[in-house]
Amino acid sequence: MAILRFAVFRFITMLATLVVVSVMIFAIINLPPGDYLSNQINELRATGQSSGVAKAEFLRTEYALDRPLWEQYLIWMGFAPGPHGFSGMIQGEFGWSFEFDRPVADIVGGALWLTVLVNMAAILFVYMVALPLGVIAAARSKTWIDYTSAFVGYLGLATPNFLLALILFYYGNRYLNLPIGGLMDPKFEGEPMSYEKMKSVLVHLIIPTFVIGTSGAAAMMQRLRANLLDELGKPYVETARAKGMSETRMLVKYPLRVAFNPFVADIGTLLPAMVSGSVLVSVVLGLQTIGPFLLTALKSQDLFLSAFVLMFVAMLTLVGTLISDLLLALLDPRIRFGGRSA
Amino acid sequence: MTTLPDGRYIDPKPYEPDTGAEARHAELDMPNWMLVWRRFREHKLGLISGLFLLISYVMLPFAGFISPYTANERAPDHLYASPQGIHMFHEGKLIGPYVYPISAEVNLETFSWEYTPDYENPARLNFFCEGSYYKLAGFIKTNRHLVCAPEGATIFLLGADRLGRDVFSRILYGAQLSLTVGLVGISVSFLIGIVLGSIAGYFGGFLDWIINRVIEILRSLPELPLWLALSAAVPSHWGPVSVFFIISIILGILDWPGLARAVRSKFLSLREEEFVRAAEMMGAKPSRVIRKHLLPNFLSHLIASATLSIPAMILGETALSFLGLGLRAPAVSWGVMLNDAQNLASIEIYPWTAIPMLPIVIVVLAFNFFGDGLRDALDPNRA
Amino acid sequence: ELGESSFWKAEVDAGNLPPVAERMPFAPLVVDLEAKDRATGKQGGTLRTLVTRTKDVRQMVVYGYTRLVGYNHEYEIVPDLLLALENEESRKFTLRLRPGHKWSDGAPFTSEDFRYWWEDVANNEQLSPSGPLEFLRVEGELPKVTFPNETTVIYEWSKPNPQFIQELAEARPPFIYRPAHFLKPLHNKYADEESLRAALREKRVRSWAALHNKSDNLYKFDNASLPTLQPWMLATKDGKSRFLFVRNPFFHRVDTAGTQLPYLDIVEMNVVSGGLVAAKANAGEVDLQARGLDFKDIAILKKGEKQGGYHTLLWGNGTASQIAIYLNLNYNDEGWRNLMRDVRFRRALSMAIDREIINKVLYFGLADEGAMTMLPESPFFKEENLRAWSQYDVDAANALLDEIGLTERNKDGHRLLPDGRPLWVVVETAGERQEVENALQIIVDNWRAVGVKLIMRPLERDILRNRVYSGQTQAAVWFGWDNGLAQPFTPPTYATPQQQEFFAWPKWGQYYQTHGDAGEAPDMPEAMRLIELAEAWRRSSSDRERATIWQEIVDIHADQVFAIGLLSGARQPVVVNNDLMNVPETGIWAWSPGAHFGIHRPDEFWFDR
Amino acid sequence: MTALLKVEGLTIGFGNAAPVVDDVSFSVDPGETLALVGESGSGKTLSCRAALRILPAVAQVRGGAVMLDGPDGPCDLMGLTERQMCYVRGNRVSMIFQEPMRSLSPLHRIGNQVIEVLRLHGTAKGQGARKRVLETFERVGFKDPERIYGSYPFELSGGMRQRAMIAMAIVGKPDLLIADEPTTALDVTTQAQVLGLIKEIQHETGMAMILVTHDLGVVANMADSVTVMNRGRVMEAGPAPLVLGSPQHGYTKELFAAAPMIPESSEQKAKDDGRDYILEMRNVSKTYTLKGKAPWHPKEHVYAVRGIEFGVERGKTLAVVGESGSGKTTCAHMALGAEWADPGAEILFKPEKGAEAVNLQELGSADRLAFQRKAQMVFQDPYSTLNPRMRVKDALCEPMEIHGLGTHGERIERATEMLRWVGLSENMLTRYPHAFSGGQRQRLSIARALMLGPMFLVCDEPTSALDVSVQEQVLQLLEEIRDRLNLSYMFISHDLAVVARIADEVAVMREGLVIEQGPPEALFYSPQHPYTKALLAAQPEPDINRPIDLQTVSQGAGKPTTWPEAFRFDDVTIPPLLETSPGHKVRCHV
Ligand SMILES: Nc1ncnc2c1ncn2[C@@H]1O[C@H](COP(=O)(O)OP(=O)(O)OP(=O)(O)O)[C@@H](O)[C@H]1O
Ligand SMILES: Nc1ncnc2c1ncn2[C@@H]1O[C@H](COP(=O)(O)OP(=O)(O)OP(=O)(O)O)[C@@H](O)[C@H]1O
Ligand SMILES: [Mg+2]
Ligand SMILES: [Mg+2]
Ligand code: NI
Repeated sequence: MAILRFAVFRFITMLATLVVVSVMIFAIINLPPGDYLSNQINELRATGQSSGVAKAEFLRTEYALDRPLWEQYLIWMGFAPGPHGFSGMIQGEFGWSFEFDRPVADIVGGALWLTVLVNMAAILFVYMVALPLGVIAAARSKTWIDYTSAFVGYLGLATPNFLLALILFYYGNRYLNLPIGGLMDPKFEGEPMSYEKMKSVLVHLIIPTFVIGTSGAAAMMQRLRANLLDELGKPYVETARAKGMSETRMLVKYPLRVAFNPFVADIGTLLPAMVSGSVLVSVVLGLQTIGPFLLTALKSQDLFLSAFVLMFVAMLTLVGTLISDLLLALLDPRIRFGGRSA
Repeated sequence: MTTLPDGRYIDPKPYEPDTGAEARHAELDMPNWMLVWRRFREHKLGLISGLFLLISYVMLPFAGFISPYTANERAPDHLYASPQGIHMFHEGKLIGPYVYPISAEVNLETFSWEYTPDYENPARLNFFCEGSYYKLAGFIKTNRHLVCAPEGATIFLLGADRLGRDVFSRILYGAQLSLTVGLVGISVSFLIGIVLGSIAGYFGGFLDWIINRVIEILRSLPELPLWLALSAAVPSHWGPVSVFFIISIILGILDWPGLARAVRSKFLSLREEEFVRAAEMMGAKPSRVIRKHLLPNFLSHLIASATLSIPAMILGETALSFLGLGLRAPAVSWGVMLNDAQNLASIEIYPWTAIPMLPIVIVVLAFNFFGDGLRDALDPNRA
Repeated sequence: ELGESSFWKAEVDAGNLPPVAERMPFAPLVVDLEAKDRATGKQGGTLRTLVTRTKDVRQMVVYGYTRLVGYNHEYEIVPDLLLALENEESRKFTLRLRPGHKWSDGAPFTSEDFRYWWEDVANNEQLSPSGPLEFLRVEGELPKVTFPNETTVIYEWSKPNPQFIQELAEARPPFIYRPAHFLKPLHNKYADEESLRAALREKRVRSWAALHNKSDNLYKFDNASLPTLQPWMLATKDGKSRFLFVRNPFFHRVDTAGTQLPYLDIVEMNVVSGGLVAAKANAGEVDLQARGLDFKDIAILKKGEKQGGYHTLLWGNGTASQIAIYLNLNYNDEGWRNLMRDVRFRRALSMAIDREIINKVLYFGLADEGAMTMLPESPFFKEENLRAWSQYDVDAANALLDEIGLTERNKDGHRLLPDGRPLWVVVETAGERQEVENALQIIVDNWRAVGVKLIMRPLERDILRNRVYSGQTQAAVWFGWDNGLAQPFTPPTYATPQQQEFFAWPKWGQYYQTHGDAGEAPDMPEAMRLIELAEAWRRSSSDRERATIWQEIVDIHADQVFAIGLLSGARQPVVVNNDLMNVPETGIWAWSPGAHFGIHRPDEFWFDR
Repeated sequence: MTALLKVEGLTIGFGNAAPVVDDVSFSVDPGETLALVGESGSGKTLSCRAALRILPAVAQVRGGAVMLDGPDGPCDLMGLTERQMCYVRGNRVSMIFQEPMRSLSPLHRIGNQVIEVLRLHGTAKGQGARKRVLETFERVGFKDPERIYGSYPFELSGGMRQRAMIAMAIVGKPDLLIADEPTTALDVTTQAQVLGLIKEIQHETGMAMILVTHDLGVVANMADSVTVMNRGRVMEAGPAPLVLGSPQHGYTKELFAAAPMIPESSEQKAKDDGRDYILEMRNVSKTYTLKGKAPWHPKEHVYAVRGIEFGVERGKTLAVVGESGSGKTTCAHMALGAEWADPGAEILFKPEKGAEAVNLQELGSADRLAFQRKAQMVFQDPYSTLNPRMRVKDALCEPMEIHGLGTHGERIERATEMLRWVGLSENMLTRYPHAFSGGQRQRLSIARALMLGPMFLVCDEPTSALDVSVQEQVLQLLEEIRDRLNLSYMFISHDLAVVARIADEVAVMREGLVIEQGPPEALFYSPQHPYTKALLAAQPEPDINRPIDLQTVSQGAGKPTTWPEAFRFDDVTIPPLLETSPGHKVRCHV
């Protein structure tokens, strides 16, 4: 009961926070001087392509960019009507991307599922590598397996992602015939899903997953190991042993759950952190995820596109923290979110 | 074994009711840190790592002295020079440490620099010699180097980069920034993260609610556009180091929520422990409970997190330089050097330009093992 | 005796397409390949190439380079789509179309398409809020445009408009024609309201103007159903990272053997991230590639040649200077501005640069060291302009600086401004090119020798521009003139204070561009002289006259060092599949003039397999 | 008959110090019960753990063998692989740990942790297993097995956790049960019930048992043979009648002599009328809402304490006895303001005679600090109340640090003194809490409570884990400082002999209610309430010749609803507490 009420309360707070965040996002995007269309016009002129200028000017009025900032915000969020009845975010109208000259929804639509795919793969990789390795490193601390996994992990951490990607691409292509960049063989683009396409996507995912995942996996593994080592001395672990549980099974059932607490706290930010954290990686690896769109949009101040992507990430974060709080309460029954002396 | 006829056993030793007090251990009057240090000493890897880090940090002010060149000294005739070995014996004769002079030739077939050592004229290294001027420990201007290239030859232990700068010397100089400035960010983020996380987790309720909202808002606020905005806003006459300093502080300020949430959630659970309740019943103030009871029980996680943040901070700038915010010349850091190496040619043709990866890995491993040793020394249940 | 392409044969046999003879104009453009020292080829094959952004599909319009008139490989403008263009004193231009010429969907290409653009697009307030394009105005005056018959269009002004022809041959041309048959159903003047509304709903746009604009992308080239005149037409709908272009069955060029161009059936364009172009090229995954490749990639490209089955050509470069430092003559700080306006200061800084080392470091010494001026291929090139104030001479530089009065120095050895501030020049860059960074690094050392401290500051490209335009930037690094191959008919606007895009005089440029609404009026005699010259060029009616004007402009630049150029003629690596024929061994990689590959007519490239 | 488990020459040590278990041998036959008794800290627990090979990682087994008889003859457990050990543990040999709170995982439901034993060894599956667990719960004396099944450890009282541990150990019907002080936290009737159950199982399955205990009464009632340990060595070993009947070894004699007993005759203590309460509880109730149920289930409440009214007199001892889970600890916590009582309660503390009484329910922070200086608590579960990351030194000094008393040196001085008082060596100051035996930790807890020199002390089962001689020492200490410093105690215990010895007034609790209250002489010699009577009857005596009938006493007084009309109560109707004779109150209908 309490948890249900708590969930409802948290949900309402979340919506309020979202509005606050939207204001800040809008403000931050507009922080750098200039706007997309004037930049665009500058760029066209600078490269001697003045014949494109007319169209850029057309868009300015079409999307209310000539109005004051607060008005633009209200229009964007859908609190105020825009020109030609533009209805705004809250009605599912995400605006127009100047950069790509298409509705935002069209652009992000496809990228969204790829983003989810790549990040899911990375998260899966992180968990699949970090969980067992962390447990093993804790159970067999100070053995070669502990040291090797630490070394490899830190090697991954200490190599800039782009360099790592380049190295992997170059040698992967050379010796394993792995593809360079992209998320699927271009010939499958736009094709319906098929076995071949699936295969192609999987093969293309290997290196990006590795590149995005290594740092996360190494980090999680080491922290998990430290937390587990703390728990290992606790008497309840001995009770479990006395029951005749095997070491790994025992580790997984008892201390892992306690050691998991700090990670659950972060589960909420895992997805959004990967989305925004993998922006640069996606850019350099040429993944058609939402990240590169965000970066180009931000650089060119493509207002609606960047605002939408950022709102999306913000939303993920908020939903994520909500989930993580609920999970926390489930994970550890002692946790109350109430005050100190209630 | 003494067994009585009725089958029972009796200890043969004479029984004295109470032996009285034992001699007082010396340990008893040692401060806690001494006890910890004694246990830490047993963790060999941790000890070695700690020593290594100590030496590294002590060396920082003397980087200029140890390195044969200064950070931005260019050898125009030795672009992309390959690493040179130091030899002792020439044609079977011991002539002390020397190098073979190398000369460059551009190969317009492959479009790369090729170097041929001159095996005829071994050039002995000079020690405690005069080279270019640098500032020892940041203020003493001198030109004395531990070792410099002999006349007419060069000494590129780890090769030279595109501009003909010595990679080895640059790594040493780079350590000055990479090992210090980046850590400022970590400290900031840990400080804020721990304080706010503790408050939220320990007090719960309204404070928790407020801090959580702040965290949420901060986390959902995009960093990328902030950086972009920032790169326009930083005053242009600021030196690269101060820009980077500010950036890493901001990086730290933005980075704390993750840690704060971890601390908070752990404390939400820890504060329900009996020993916390006991401390409270003794009248311990919240700050004390947090410091003495909660934090030590989360220390392992914190130590691990801290060691893990270090590579992130050192490399953070490479990501930032994509946005025009990273460190930049003439400042030298490992991130800057790696940034220069981010292309295929560096990997395939001039692999030594990517060498700065090694010090990062080594330092990070050292921090990790050091942290592990510390964790171990603080662990009451340690084996 | 035109041969049917195997690519379209099935369609022709099925009756969906007319045979090739009926598809070509009555008077096709016959290309004499032998005369150009090229081999006559055969049709077929798929050419793979890479771009780095989705919106780069437009590169196919650039590479296709089918214009009303276009540059030939000798940088002369010749008719292309047009059968002929008659020019009367640069005032009256008669455009003659090829009878029987058709759009890629088979609809005839006639003067109606020109009329539609002029009357219903360029002069429609909703579609073009600011009216027809700037280049069509001569001192505010719009041309009289007439369409005497199906194949004739006449543009006429009372005063000369010398840039008209050249503009039509640009890499991004002003398409002064539109597929009227295709766009009319979207125009509120022609379409009935009912169907227009339905289309709006379907395309999810709010106004007919937006819909029209969206569909009308001759340059963006992202609409597969929009008819085109280019050699290849887009065949991928809603592509994201892979685009296929197939041969235009109605293309108007043909070789002397009677084979309709283009030779290549398909061009496959893949979008990859910028950092991976070299890796992919190295792996042999492209057939023709220059975009995304840099001089520093040459080593790695050369290395992969054998395995990848390609060779790497080194072309020249069309920018007047690979790297140029612009001291902002409109800098907001008065003390500094005055100093930078002193020509001796600019000359001194230029002379203090050791260009030889930079050349060696960046380009293996293969580029041309020297100030920013026209390239040797341009008629306005002069050896002495290249040399002017660009010989490394520390003493002379020091002497000049002393002469200005910058004799005081602080304890670091840096000179002091008259107001006591140290002489720190903050040079802002777009932070995109490592070359710039490396070069600046060397210049830091060079300038230190003359007591000037250089501080480098990388920024985002747009941020840099905005800062420069508002006078906040002290000095900036950019390329030199984009067009280092000026011809007499090239408008000199970019070389005179008429554009803010030349970073030395952003505010003067704004002043001109906004007709005095923003910016500042030029107040340096040399700048004013440049403006005069630009005006004179506009008014002049003969190429000879224009040539002398151009020459004077170039000479003034050389003397005044408005931009401190470092190097020119850097090599552009071009990766070419070993089987791909007719790609010139040497060439110039330039956006304008030349449209990158366009000037070399990629429709004439073919696979010898 | 071959011994089921035979320990021979076991020697265990830490670091390079002298061994703490020195050449210990004992053996137990199938179906037999071996009692391990001895001084607190003498190595009983370590010897038992060694048998299962779950020693602390730092402990070194320096010698000895542990032979377990199996179908294919005896084998040395020391030589088995971990995997083989997994089969032995929990299945053939199971163990009840001494500290029940810490030994249960805080994050898993009790039922889950117990049923696991069956699942692990494939003894029972699915609903069958669940049924068996519930059954065992019932047999160890849980009134509401379903509730316990779904509870988390922190929701149970100390005795309940201990019973959960017991259930976990016996549910799998092992060949050998090692029970390390299995009944320390249990009231005597529950204790009788549990011991009876174990005997029953021994009967059914021939289970052998090693019973570690300090309670000689329990030994007398349960053991077939006895091994007495002191300072790591076996002092005396042999059949129970012999060892108990005529101890030979000096230590054994001393030990048995120290066993407390309810004095045979009543000596009236003087009564003064004007009662000066240092702490008074009026109308104090506490209701818990259970966690762990799915959100859509109706909330479940536990009425831990219901309308308590009593007071602790200045300089006197109020003893609280009662059934396990009857709310004693909750009461104690509320008495120290560590837990909020339900609204309407008044808990009044009067620091000085005649001073203004303060209500703990509404205390400002400064007042609270002052109160906390004067009132201290000895916790029931000392292990979990000691911060595992704090050395004993710091833990002991902490109260003084908090209140800013003394210099560092003085604090250490006092800490050493306290340690000596409770019979520990000062060298233990640098250890961490986990490196102590159960009894030692309990003494640490006492020492810590005394550090500030409080005037009011709540002792929640302070001596439950202590052997009788140490217990005697501690009780003496408590009495001495009470008399010297006019201290007041609220003393919770299940050991009626201890209570009889120390208390000035006794309150008997059952299901959150005080059912009888009065001076010990009145209570012990003329108990009125059926439950009190049952309690007294169930007190085991350390005399092998006077065994109690576990069967009958474990029935206790039965459910309140089955009591005679006058005392009967249920959730709705509760009889009032009536004063039957001066100072003696009984909850009954008139
Ligand atoms: N980890 C440890 N490090 C050092 N000494 C330890 C450790 N664990 C136990 N000891 C010591 O070993 C001795 C034996 O402990 P053990 O737990 O076996 O005692 P016990 O007989 O069970 O006592 P109790 O009746 O108090 O529970 C004690 O003196 C204790 O201080
Ligand atoms: N945090 C809690 N949440 C829910 N129920 C609780 C909680 N703490 C105690 N209880 C319940 O309150 C009742 C009284 O518990 P308490 O600890 O006071 O018993 P006790 O008299 O000390 O028993 P014991 O002698 O076994 O220690 C028990 O039924 C217990 O399950
Ligand atoms: Mg014990
Ligand atoms: Mg209790
Ligand atoms: Ni007892």
